[in-house]
Amino acid sequence: MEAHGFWGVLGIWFSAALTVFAFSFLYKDNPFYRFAESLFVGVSAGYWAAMAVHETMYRDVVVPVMAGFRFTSSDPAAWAMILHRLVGCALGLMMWSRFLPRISWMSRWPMAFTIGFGTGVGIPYYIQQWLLPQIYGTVVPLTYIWTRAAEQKKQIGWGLNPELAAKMAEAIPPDGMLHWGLTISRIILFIGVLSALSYFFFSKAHKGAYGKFTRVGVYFLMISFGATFGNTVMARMALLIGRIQFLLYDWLGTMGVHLQ
Amino acid sequence: MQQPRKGFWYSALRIDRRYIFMLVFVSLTVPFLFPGMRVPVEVQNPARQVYDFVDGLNEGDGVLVAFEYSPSTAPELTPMATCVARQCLKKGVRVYALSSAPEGPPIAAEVFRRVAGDYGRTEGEDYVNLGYKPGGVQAIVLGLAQNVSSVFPTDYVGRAVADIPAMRHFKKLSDLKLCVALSASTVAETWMGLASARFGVPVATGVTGVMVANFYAYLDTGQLVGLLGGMKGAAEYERLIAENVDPERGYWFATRGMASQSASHVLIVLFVLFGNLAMIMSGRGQRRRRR
Amino acid sequence: MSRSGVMCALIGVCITAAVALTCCASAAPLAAVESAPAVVSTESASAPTPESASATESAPATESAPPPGPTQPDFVEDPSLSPPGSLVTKDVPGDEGGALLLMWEPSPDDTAPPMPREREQRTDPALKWLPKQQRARELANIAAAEARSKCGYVVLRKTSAESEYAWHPSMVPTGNPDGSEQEDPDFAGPETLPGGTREFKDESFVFLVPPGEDSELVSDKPPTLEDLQKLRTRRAKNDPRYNTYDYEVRFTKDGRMSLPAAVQGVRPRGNLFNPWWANMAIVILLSGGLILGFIYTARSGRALYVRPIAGLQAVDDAVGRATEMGRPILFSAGFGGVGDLSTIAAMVVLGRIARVAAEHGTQIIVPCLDPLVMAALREVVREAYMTAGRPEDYREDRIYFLTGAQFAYAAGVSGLIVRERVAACFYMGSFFAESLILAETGAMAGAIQIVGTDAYTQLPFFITACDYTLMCEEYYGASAYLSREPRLLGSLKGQDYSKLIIAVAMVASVILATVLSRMGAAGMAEFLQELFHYRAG
Amino acid sequence: MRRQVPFIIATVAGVLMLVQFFVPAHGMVRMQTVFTLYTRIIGGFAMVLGVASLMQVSWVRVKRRADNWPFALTTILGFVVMFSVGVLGGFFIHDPTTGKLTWSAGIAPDKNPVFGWLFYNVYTTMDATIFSLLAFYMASAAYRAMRARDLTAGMLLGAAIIVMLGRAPLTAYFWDMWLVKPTDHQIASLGEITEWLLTYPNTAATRALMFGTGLAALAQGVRILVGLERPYMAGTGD
Repeated sequence: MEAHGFWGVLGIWFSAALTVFAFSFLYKDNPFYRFAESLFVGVSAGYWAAMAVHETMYRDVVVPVMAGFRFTSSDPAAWAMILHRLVGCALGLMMWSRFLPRISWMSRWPMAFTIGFGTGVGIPYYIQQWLLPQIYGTVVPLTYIWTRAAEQKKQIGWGLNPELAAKMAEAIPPDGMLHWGLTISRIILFIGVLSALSYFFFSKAHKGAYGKFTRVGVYFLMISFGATFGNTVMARMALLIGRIQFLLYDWLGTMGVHLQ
Repeated sequence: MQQPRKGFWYSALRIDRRYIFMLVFVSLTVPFLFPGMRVPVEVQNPARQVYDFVDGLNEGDGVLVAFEYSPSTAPELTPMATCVARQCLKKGVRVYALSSAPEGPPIAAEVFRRVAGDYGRTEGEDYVNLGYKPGGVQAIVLGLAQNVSSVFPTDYVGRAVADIPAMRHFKKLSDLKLCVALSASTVAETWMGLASARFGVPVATGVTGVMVANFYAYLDTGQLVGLLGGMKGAAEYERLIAENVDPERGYWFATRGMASQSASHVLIVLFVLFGNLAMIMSGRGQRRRRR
Repeated sequence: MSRSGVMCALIGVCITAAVALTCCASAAPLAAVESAPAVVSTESASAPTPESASATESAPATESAPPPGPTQPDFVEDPSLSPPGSLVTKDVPGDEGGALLLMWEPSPDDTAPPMPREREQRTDPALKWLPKQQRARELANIAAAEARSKCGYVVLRKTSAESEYAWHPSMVPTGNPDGSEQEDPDFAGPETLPGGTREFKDESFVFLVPPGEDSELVSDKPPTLEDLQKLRTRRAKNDPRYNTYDYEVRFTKDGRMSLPAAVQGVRPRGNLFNPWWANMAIVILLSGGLILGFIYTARSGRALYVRPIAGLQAVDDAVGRATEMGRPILFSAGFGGVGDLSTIAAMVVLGRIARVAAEHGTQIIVPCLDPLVMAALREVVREAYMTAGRPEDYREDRIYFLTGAQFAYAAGVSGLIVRERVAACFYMGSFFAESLILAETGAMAGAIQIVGTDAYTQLPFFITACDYTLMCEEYYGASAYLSREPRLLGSLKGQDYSKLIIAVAMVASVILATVLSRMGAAGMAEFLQELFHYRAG
Repeated sequence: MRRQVPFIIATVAGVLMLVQFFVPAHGMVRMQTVFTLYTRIIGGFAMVLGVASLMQVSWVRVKRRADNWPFALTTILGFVVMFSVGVLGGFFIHDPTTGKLTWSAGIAPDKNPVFGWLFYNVYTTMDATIFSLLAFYMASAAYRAMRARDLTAGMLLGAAIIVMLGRAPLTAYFWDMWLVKPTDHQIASLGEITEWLLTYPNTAATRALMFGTGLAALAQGVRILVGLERPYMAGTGD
C-alpha cells in the first residue's frame, strides 16, 4: 500500500475508524459499534444483492438470451438455450409468490427443485470425500517394514533435492526391519478410528467393556478437539496480528510514523 | 453447599474480561515495537513436503495457485502465496493464479507485483493472473479440465487468453504439475476432491489454522502432497525459502508476526492454567454440568 | 400417504426414466457411430462413416474452414523408414466422450525400448501407486531416455470431411484445442512423442456449447457476431458429435518421417457407466438399501432400540428456565442453505423447541441468514404454535432475515443477545468461525446454551463455552429421536449397521493386510486397499 | 397436487443428479450444467426475497421510530448506496485512459472506484475486524470456560496446550534448547510431538467423525429422495 492519494488516505482513516469502532464493542456495546455494525449489515446486503443481480440475472440470463436471439435463425439449439433460461427465471419468479400468501404454495416448486438437486449432488460428494478415501487410508498393514525401494520411490515421487535424499537414504535401516515407531502409531490410529466410531453407534448402550471402549473413543475425540482448539487460537491471533499491522503500519504510516 | 463468595481466587475468576482483552492486545502489539526481532521457526514435514514438491519441478512446468480467500484471512494465506510464487518464479516455473471469489484476483495481483520484479519475471511470459469466475469452484475445475479458454476467455486485465504466451503451456488442467489451493473454507477440499481425485493433478493446500487439524486426515491418505497450516506454516515456508531460495527476501510477513504469535500463545496457555488454578482454589469445580 | 404416495413414486420413476432417456438421446449420435469401424491398415481403404443429416445441419459450416496446419511439414517423407504397425483406436472407458486412445506397434526401425502403455503402468508394481505426474517423471528417469530421444512419432489428424491432414493440436505448441490461435512465427515443427511410444491419448475433443453460452460473450470486449461464428466453426471441428476423425501416425528419425499408419472414421464415445466409481455405487446402494430397509421395518411396527441421547432433556430444561425468568429464547439455524441436511435437522429441533415454548408462552426469536431458510423456519414455528393450540401467539416478525454475510450476522446476533437479555440460546445447524462470538456472548449474558452441529471444526468452542453439545451425528440422531418418527429412527439404525459393516470391513482388511505383508505378499495387501480406492483415472 | 408435485420435482431432480454422477455421457453432463443454472437463477431471485425482508424490518423500525431507528436507517442507506453503485458500476466503468464511462460486464471491485472504495474500506475492513475480534473472545474463553473438570476435558485441554506451545516458535525453540539438545535428541522436539498428535490420534478421531457425518448425510438424502422428509413444504401456508 504505497500509492495513496486523497481517497486512499481517506479510505485508510475511514477503515481505521471502523476498526476502532468495532473493537470498542469489547469495552461495551455502544453507538459507534452499532453504527459500524449496521453499516456493515447494509453494505454487505447491498454487495451480495448487487452480485446476485449482476452475476446471476445479468450474466446468466440477460447476456446469453440476448446473444442467443442472434443465433436462432442459424441454429435451432439456441431456442433450447433460451428456453432453459426462461424456465430458470420462471422458477425464480415462483419464489416471489411468497410475497402473496394466497399463491405462496407455488414457491414450493423451486424449493423442491433446489433441495432435490442439492441432495442428488451431495450424496456422491460425501461418499467420495469422507467415506471411501478415509477407509482407504485406514486399511494399511499395521506393521511398517522398511524397504529401501519404497523409501527411495517416495523420494523420487516427492522430487527431493539431492542432499536431503542422500541424508534420508543414510537413515534407511536394512530391509525387513520393523519400524517400531510407525507400527505403534498405526495401531493407535486404528484403535482410535474404531473406538471413536463406536461412540457414534446408537444401537448399543454404553455399558461394560463396550462402554469402556467407547470411552476411549471419547478421549480420541477430545484430543482431536483440543488440537483444533490450539490451531484455531493460532488462526485467530494471526488475524488480529493482521489488523494490528494495518493500524501500526498503514494507519500510522499516513501520519508519517514508520515502524518498519 | 454454599461456597465462600470472596477471596483472591474467587475475585480472580470474576475479573472483568476487558482486562483480558487488554492483555491480549498488549501481548500482540509490543513485539511489533521491536522490528529487528526474528524468532527461529522449526520446519515441520507438511510444509517441507510442499517445498520439496515445488523444488522437484523443472523450469517451464506450470503451477496453479487458487486464491480462494477474501482479505479477511489474508494475514495467514497471503504469505503462503508469496512463498509459492517466490519459489516458482525464481526457478522459472510458470505460475497461474485464479479464483472463484471476487476478492481473490486483487490479492493475486498484489503478490505478483511484489515478487515478480525480484527475479525479472514478466506478466504473461512467466505468470498469469486469470481473474475470477462466478458459478462455484466445482464448475471452474470441471471447465478447466476440458479447456481453460472456455472458463477464462480473458485474464484479469482483459487480455485474451489466446494472446498470452504462458497460456500456450496451460490449455487444460492436466498440463499442470501442481495445484496449490489457498482457502479459508471447504473450497480447498473441493479442489482436492476434483483436481486430485478426479483429474490426477497433485494438490497442495494452504489453509487457515482452524482447518489444519482436519486436513491431516487427507495428508495421510495421499489426497494432498503437502499442507501449509496457518501463519506458522507460512513462516516455516518462509524459512525454507530464505535458507534455500532467496536469502535476501525470504523472511516476510509471517515471520515478522511469529513473535506476536508466540507471545499470544503463551498468554493463552497461562490464562488456561491460571483459570484452572483459580477454579481449584475457589472450589467451584462442580458448578456446571459437563459431558 | 400410502396409495397416493405409491402413485407418486411411480410417476416419479416414469418421469425420471423419461428425462434420463431424453438426455441420453442427445448423446445418442455418439453411441450409434462408435469407434468400431476402425480401419486397421496403412493404405486408406473404406470411406468415412456418413454423418447423420441433423448433425451436419447443426454444425455450422464445417467445410468452409481451411486446414490451419502447416502446409510444409518440417519432416521429409522417407518411404524407406518402416511405418508403425497395426494402428487401432480404443474408446477411453468411463468418460464423457472427450478422449480417444490410439495404439500402435512400434516401427521396426524404432530401436528404443518400448514405453509401457498406461494400462500396463497400472499393473506394474513399480509404477502403480504413483500419481500420473510422478509416473511420468519416473518413466523419464529410466535410463533408456537417451535412446528414446533419438527417434519418435508424430500424430496427424483431420475430420473425415476435410481433405488435408494437420499436426495434432497437442503436438503444436501454439495449438489451442479450439483452433483460435494465431500463426506462431517461432513454429519449428511439431513436438514428437519419444521413441518406443506405443499409445497416444487424444484429449483435444471439446463439446460445443449451445450458441449464446460462449464464455467470450461475457468478456469486457464481446466479439462481433461474425467473429463468434468463425470461432464456433473452428471449435465445431473438435466436437465429436458432429465429426468423425481420420488419424495418421508416422515414425520420425533425423528429420525424416515414414509413411503413415492410418485409421479412418473414428470418434470417441460417451460411456454409460464410470467403472472407477463402482465401489462408490456399491456403498450408496448398500447403505441406502439398509437405511430404507430399516425404515420399513420400523414402519411395520417393530420396536427398534436407540440409546438415549442425553442432550435432548437439556432442551426442555432450558425452555423451562427461560419461562421462569420471563425472557425470550433465541434460535439460530446456522449457515446452511435450505437444502442442507444440517438445516433440515435444525427445523426438526426447532419444531420441538417452538412447541414447548408455545406451551409455556415463551417468546422465540429466530434471526436467519438465508431467505429460504427464513421462510421454512417461519412455517415450522407457525405449525408448532398451531399444534400447541396457541396460533394467536405466533408472531411472524420474530423470525426474520438478518443478513447473508457471516460476520454481519454474528455481530447482529450478539447485539441481539445483549439487548434482548436472552435466557436460552439454541445453535442448531452448521456453523463456522462466528461460533465463538455467538457462544461467548451468550455465556457473558448468562444464557443457557445448547448446541447441535455437524461442523466439527467449531466443536471445541461449543464444548467449552456451552452447556450442552450434540456432536455431529448425535445431532442428526437427535432429530430422529425427537420427531419420534419410526422412519427416522429406522434410518438411524440403517446408519448404525452401515457403520458396523465399515468397521468389520476395516478390521478384516487391516488384519488380512498385516498378515499378508508379514508373509511377503505386499501386492495382495495393496489390492485390498485398492478395493476402497477413490481415484477416477 | 399441491403436495405431490413438489415431491415429484424433488425426487426427479435428486435421482437424476445422483444417476448423472455415475453416467459420464455427454447428455448427462449437459443436464448437470442446466440444473446448476436453474439453481443459480433461483438463488438469485431468492436473494431479492431475503433483502426485501431485511429492508422491510429496517424500514418498519424507521417508520415507527422504534429503538435505535437511526441505525436501521444506516443499514438502509448502506444497502442503497452499495447496491446502486454495484449494479450501475457493474455495467459502466470509468476508463482512466479516455476519461469516459464505458459499457462493461464486470463487477470486480477494483475496476469501479466507488464500489472498490466501499468494498475495501467498509466491507473488507469490517469483515476482517469482526473476524479478529474472535482472538479476544478466544482468550476470554480460555480463561473462563476451559476447565479440566474431568478426564475428557483434561485431555482436550492438554492437547490444546501442547499444540499451542508447539505452534509457538519461541516456546518450541526454548524446548529445543533446554530439553532436546542437552539430552542428545532423546526427547522429541515440541514440533515433532505436535505433528505426531495431529497425524495419529487427531486423524483417528477426524476419520470417525467423517464416517459418521458422511453416512448421516447419506441417510438424510435418501429420506428426502423417497419423500419421508419434505423440507420444501415449509413456509408456504396450506
